[in-house]
Amino acid sequence: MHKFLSEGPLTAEQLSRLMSLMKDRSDTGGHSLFIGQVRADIVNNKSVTAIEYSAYESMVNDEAESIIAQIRTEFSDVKTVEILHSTGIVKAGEVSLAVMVSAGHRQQAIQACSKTVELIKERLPVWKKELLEDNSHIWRENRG
Amino acid sequence: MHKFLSEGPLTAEQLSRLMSLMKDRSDTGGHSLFIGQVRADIVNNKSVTAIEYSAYESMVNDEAESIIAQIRTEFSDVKTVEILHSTGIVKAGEVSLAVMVSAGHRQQAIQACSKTVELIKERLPVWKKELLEDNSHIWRENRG
Amino acid sequence: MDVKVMFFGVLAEVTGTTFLNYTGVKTLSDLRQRITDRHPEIVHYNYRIAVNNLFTDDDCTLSDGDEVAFLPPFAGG
Amino acid sequence: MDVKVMFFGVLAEVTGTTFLNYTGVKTLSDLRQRITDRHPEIVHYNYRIAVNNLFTDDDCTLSDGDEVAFLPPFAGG
Repeated sequence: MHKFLSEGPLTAEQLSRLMSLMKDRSDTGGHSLFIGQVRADIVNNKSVTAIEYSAYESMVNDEAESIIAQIRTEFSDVKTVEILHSTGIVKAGEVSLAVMVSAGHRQQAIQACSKTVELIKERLPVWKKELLEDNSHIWRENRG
Repeated sequence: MHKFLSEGPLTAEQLSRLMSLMKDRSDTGGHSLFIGQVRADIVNNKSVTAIEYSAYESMVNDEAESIIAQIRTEFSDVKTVEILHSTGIVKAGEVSLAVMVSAGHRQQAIQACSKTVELIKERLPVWKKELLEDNSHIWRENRG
Repeated sequence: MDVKVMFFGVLAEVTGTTFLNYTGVKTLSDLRQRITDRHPEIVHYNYRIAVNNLFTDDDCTLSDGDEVAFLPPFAGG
Repeated sequence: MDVKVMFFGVLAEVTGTTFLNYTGVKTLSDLRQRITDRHPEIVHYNYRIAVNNLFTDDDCTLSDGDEVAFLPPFAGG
């Protein structure tokens, strides 16, 4: 079974491994990657030092599979969709999400990657707690 | 001066170096990468084994700078735009184009990366000769 | 019926728990009543309920071993 | 005036050259005439002309050292 969640920040090795998957095919002409990183936003005049992600793992796996199936139906030129999301604490400047879509042609790769990211925000049962510099925290919801 | 052209296929090291640029900033929340790869297309019943790229280097540099300036004007949330394009021979399955756009928020990163790729196709003075398995070749133009 | 109840995100914080077993539960509305009796503070929060990983808006009969999850708005990515 | 002429892509192939110096050239239309006299086959191809990296649709006066490039449709990416 596919593993979509990864404890802690996504590492350079994990991202390199993701990109090395590109090499396996000669029927793909375009790969679109999205990398989500934790920003040191200012909230209530305090700096965000990290995000603590929690997830409902079994449902994440079901929903991620369902998102990938939907993308493959909507974008017939798509060959592979890879999703990797952090759980636990990810500090500002570290990476918490990676999506890679490979397709025969560039436009389907780019559009399908963009749609996958939107569906992840909308449908993956993941929650984020922004940890602030004074040790307070805020539960953040995704907005439209 | 920025170097946009690279002899031969883009290597895993070059792509890793590109991605390592992400780490430098904590004001970016999204990075969108596009990786273009040579497809083993069938042309006139013959398989494409490689593409030979040629470029007008000084004009590539001017146009790439101009594309980046245009993107930064149109997408105010964009922090960095990186472009790397191969010259010379790139075999089927190898990488010939990398674009990385980093922005505060995901939508600007994704839209700006997509627009950058379109402008590269439209405006970079680069030519491709598809090399076929029987040693014949075809000059290929980008289509709308 | 014995069911597993899970709270996520801010609901885990306000209920002080992530996981509870409830016994003798017949329907989802029974369960919701028992949970709001025990954790009245959750009425102030938006959430959806999933039974065995599927969203469930209406009442339904529960079976032994069902997993009932209380899910605040998602915030992945 | 001495100008540098460059051919790219399929035009380098059909003219058999990538780079030529032309001397005693006054205007772009002079130069185009001399080039099509020498390489009549290029009339069958689509191309644009850039003088010192800038596209030039109309005739213009050329200066010493100008770089005039014959550019078939682009095919980057």
